[in-house]
Amino acid sequence: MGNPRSESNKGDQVKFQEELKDNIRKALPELDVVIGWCGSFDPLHATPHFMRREEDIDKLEISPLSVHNLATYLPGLRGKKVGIVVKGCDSRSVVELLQENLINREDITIFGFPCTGVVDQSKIKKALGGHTGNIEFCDMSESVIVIKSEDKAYTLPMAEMLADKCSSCRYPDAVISDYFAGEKIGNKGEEDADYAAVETFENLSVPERFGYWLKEFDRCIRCYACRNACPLCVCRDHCAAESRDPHWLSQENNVRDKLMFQVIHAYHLAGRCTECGECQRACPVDIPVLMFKQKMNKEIRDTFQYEAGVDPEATPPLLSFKMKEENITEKVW
Amino acid sequence: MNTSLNYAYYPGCSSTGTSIEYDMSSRAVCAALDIKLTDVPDWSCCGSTPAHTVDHSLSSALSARNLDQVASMGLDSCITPCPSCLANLKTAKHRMEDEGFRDKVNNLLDKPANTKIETKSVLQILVEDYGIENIRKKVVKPLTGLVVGAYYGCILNRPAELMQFDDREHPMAMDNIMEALGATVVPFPLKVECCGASFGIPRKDVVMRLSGKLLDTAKSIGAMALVTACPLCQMNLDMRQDQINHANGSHHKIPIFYFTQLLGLALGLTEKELGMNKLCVSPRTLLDFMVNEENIKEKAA
Amino acid sequence: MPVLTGKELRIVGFLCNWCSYGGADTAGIGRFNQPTDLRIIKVPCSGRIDPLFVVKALMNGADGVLVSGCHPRDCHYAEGNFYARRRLEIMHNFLPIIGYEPERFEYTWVSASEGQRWQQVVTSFTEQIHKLGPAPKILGPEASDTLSLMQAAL
Amino acid sequence: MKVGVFVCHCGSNIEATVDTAAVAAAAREFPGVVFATDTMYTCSEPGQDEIVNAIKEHNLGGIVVASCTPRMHEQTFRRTVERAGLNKYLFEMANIREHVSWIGKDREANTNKSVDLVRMATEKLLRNRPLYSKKFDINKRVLVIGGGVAGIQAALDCADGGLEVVMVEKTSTIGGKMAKLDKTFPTVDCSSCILGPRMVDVAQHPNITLYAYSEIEEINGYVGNFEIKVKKKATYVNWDSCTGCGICMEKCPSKKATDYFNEGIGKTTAINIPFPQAIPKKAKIDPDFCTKLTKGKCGVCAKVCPSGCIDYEMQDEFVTEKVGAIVTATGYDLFDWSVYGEYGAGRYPDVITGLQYERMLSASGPTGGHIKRPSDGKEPKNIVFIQCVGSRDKSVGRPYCTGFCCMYTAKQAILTKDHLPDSQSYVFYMDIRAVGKLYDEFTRRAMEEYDTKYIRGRVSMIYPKGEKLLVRGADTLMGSQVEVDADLVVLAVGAEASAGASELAEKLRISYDSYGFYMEGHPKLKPVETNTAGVYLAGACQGPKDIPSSVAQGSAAAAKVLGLFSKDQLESDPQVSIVDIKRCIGCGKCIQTCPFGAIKEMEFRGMVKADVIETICQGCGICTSTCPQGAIQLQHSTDNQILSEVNALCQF
Repeated sequence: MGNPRSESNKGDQVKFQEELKDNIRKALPELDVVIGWCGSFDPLHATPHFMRREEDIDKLEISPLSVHNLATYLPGLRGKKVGIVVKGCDSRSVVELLQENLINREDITIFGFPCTGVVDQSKIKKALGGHTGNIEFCDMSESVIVIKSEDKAYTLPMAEMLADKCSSCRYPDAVISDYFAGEKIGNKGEEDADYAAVETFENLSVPERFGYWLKEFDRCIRCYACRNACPLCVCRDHCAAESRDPHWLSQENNVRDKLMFQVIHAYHLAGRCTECGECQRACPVDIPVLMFKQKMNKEIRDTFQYEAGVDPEATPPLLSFKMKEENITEKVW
Repeated sequence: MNTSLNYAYYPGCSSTGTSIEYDMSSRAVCAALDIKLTDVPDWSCCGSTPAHTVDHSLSSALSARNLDQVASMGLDSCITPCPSCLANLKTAKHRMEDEGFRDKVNNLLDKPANTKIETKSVLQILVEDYGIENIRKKVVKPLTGLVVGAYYGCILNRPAELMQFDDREHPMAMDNIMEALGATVVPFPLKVECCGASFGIPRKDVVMRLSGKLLDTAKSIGAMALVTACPLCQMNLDMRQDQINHANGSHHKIPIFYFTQLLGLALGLTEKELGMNKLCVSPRTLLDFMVNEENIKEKAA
Repeated sequence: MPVLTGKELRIVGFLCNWCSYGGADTAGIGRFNQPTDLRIIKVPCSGRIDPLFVVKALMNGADGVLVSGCHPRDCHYAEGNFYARRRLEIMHNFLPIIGYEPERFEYTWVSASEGQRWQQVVTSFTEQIHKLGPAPKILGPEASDTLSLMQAAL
Repeated sequence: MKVGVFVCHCGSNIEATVDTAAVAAAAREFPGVVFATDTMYTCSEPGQDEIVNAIKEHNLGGIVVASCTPRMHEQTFRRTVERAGLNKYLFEMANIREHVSWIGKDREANTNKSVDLVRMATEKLLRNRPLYSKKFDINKRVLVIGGGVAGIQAALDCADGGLEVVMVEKTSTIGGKMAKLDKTFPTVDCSSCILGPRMVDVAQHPNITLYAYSEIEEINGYVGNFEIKVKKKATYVNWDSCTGCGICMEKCPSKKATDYFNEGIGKTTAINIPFPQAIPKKAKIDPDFCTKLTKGKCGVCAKVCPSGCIDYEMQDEFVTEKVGAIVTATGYDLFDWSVYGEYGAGRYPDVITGLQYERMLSASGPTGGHIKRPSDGKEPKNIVFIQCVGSRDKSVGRPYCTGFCCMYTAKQAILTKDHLPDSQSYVFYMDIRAVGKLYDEFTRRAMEEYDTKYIRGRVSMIYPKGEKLLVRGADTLMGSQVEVDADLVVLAVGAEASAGASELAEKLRISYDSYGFYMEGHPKLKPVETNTAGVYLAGACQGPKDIPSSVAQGSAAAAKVLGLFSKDQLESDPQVSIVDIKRCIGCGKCIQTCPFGAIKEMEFRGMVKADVIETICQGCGICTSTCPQGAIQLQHSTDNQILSEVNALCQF
């Protein structure tokens, strides 16, 4: 994890959580709803929490289980006065939605807090031997997660259970907020982006890379959870994946169309994706679909020195141009 | 100014004979300007001898061998006073860009030819690397009163694509140097004309006609002397001046200097170091005249 | 028709109507011989070319894709090729992650008067694709169909 | 849709390297195709009739013709299918001539490729929809850019035809290059005597608005409705009150200004009227040389001007004009001959250009019609003309023939003898290109009656020899070297596109070749049209031309404009984008990227949606490739149509 937690951190967490609740209490009378997280069906999971009344606020829980990017709900609530609790990464999605005029700034109240990372449930599941039924107890400190499941106790190192995006997180604090509870950790810019994983993968041979994806996508069930979880897949019911006009993809069960869809997804997110990782988190068969988007972002950064989700006023690079492109060297024949 | 100019030096075969004064003065001038020259070890003929009309690969192999010698010195560039050598060294490098030709050359060599070494003329590095303004600063004995024309000959900067130096029709490198040395430079209209050197042996009459025209023109524009940068040009105009006069019924007595000789003079080097005594048309009167002019000027000041 | 085995590979070209399609015509009028692999799809402007068409072509079995538009500043629609340049460049650089050599896809600019340039572009691009050889083809519903073939090829 | 396919032999143009019968046979197997045949000349009348008959007989819903490029005959065949009662967009072409039969001789590969192209066209056709044009009003005014002889001709013809004309000229007078000429070939009649009255007509014509000393800043819009922003450059003289009396010129103390009109032969005053017959006859100040403007001192002209029209504070001014068509007549400029080191690269004052010589010959020129050496003002005796300077010379990047230099050199040789009977002219030439009525006879006269010595060969060197110039060249007919002691050397410098031609082309959205000359719509059949509707070409901007050709093209362009404006309304191209309102999510990315502002936001049941303004949309399709969900589709090039083409090609 990129942001070392001190032992006093847990106390802080309680403190900023109270501060956050106070903030929401102050703002709620003016709002239709505030979205946060609360406990779920078992102690190891959280769930999105829609707060409409004052008493709902008490149930708000911020923890490494607050994995969901709640910005995904915003376009659907357009026209309502909405409050939203955001991690640093979630806030970048809000910025993107604002940039694309898909939500109105005056309708949105943003509650930020210093995020120290969220867990990757797939990693925990793996550590628990592949099944996560009957979780009886879960407690988290800065360094470990203690889980009791079916009479067995597990003590897992937190650092190893964090989502990959958190270990290389550059935006722990919300980049845009109306209220910020707690102390800011400090954000870093696009030049610090770490694409080591992409680069390692690109060092594989051409057939290795191609074969890798064929194998990975072989188990894709075309459920489109990746798309539905994506806060920037704003086409919703009109996704090119399921349309006949334009007819980009067939509805057949073939690996070609599965792969093609991921390229479409990555390209449609070019210059927009904030790498919140929801697509990969949502994938029920654990296909590493985030890599395509990371590669796209790497190219966008290298070519245009641009990063999505930082400035609501910016124009995304593929919707603009320069007469002379400094970083594009065209082929000479 | 680059304070550490350091070059491999390829003298070429004329420097040991007909143009020994060019070699002497080039070395002397470079020493006086703190330009370090290191002779290419065990250098041999560049191949611009009749070889190049008979066998291109042999001619280029000769050049390639010398370029390899330069590489063995750990240097990546080499200079030579002689335009003919320069042209052949450059031509060899250019021809060897073709893979088939390079293979032919490599067959004649003991090891694969080096194709990276850059070559330049002494004139070019003085103008481009050392700089005329820096030369101007070093002048101790200006060439006061000397009216001179600069004659470049036909191969010093042509073909332009190959030689990559100065203007192919209107070079000014030597004109500018002479001006910096305090001489009065008269534009020499025939500065890139042929002196007839390639016909030097079989058709002397051509040389008489072409070189004669150069001398006639020099006289008509009032040049007291010509400066050259080519051993062949210099030889035709200087050594053959008597023959030309004889053939054309003219009475020229125009000293033909290497530009390095006059440059050396202005830098304060001795006539002996510069090989002034090697010239066929004696420059004595002219040299004395310049000294005299300088004295008059100093007195007036 | 199936590609002529041993002779041709499948190369798809997307050409803008105003410059490059005209340039290809000019090359034809000038009888400038070219390899026969390329099949040209005419689009109004290079800005009309969704880079996903390129991927679609590759995934459907093309061995190479060539895009050509008007030279920068000469776009009939003023700005189309400027957008195209950004989008196609990004897609060009993206391709390796999927497992396509980026050289399978090039974009360039050829004006309606540049018949000779067109001939040169087609010739050297075709050579480039032949040097790479056929692209992997995705066959059948299951990955194993393709993978076993790839294995055999390796 | 039942599809019919016609595979054209084009005589032997296609048939020689494509088995058209086999292509037709293969096409019969394609889904949708119910009829396929090969025909000798599909574009001929019987060929077209065959299509019409097949449509009726087989009840065809769409046609594919595999023949030449659609740039050649798409319009032809669209009319054919329309004649048979189909919508003209239910037609596709497969280009098996320019893209197949003409570029390779391998019959097997060509046939194979042709089948692919026909399948592609068929697949696209199956997704074509009937499209219908909209009518829109047009503005029957025409803009003529450039006031040379071609522009003048176009403007006068249009104006006489009843159109309002706006003429924009870069310099302070119209007349162009022709106004600088002394005489014209082959009649040797006085140039300004024939051009002058035409210039006056422009000034006096009630239908013509002239903006001299002005440039095109910006062009927006489309055929029928262009909006032009004209920059009126500051002249520092109020032209409304300037009478052209010329007192300012007489009194101006700054007499060293570059005389552009006289091609730098001689100098002029900082405030000047370029020549006595200038139209408009108004003074302007050259700010580079006016000491009032450069140093703040002087002000003489303001003092002497009887109508008080000097304004040193004048700024550039912009005006907007609305027109429906544009004639471009920007002419040519001379090649920069200073790249020729062997001619002295400009070092020798007595080596001049033909146009400079022309000014010298002109009675109203700086020497009053006397031929004088620029160096010493002496009368020359031996005059050498060198042709093809910057023409037919690959080494300087000008491989084309300028075409009129042979003729003007002959004219100048003749005039030289008239001016200086004791003189001797020499002409170094490569070939004599005297194609035209009375042209060859004219060059013969120069040789035979005026004793001009024509030497076939190039000049290798010019160098000064005393006061003279020694010109050395080859006489390739004699196989010998020639040396001429010349007093004056006149270079027949070739033409290139006028300075700024490419920038203007970008504003007009028309194409130009690598030399900057504008591309005509078709080299044979559309010589004055461009590929941009409503923009026409006249004169040397399209390629070097002599006066008669320029005038002819000026008239031709005018005829095209008059033809275009003979209707009150034009039909819009229906190949525009449309928005599928259900799919649009109102993100506005298409609005952001449309270069024409053709998409606007609209409100639909409380939601924001995109909406295309059909008459503004130019059909580029940037919006379609921008919209992620494919909600905005360029008709006739929809995603599905292009995808079907991709699929047709990549199914094996």
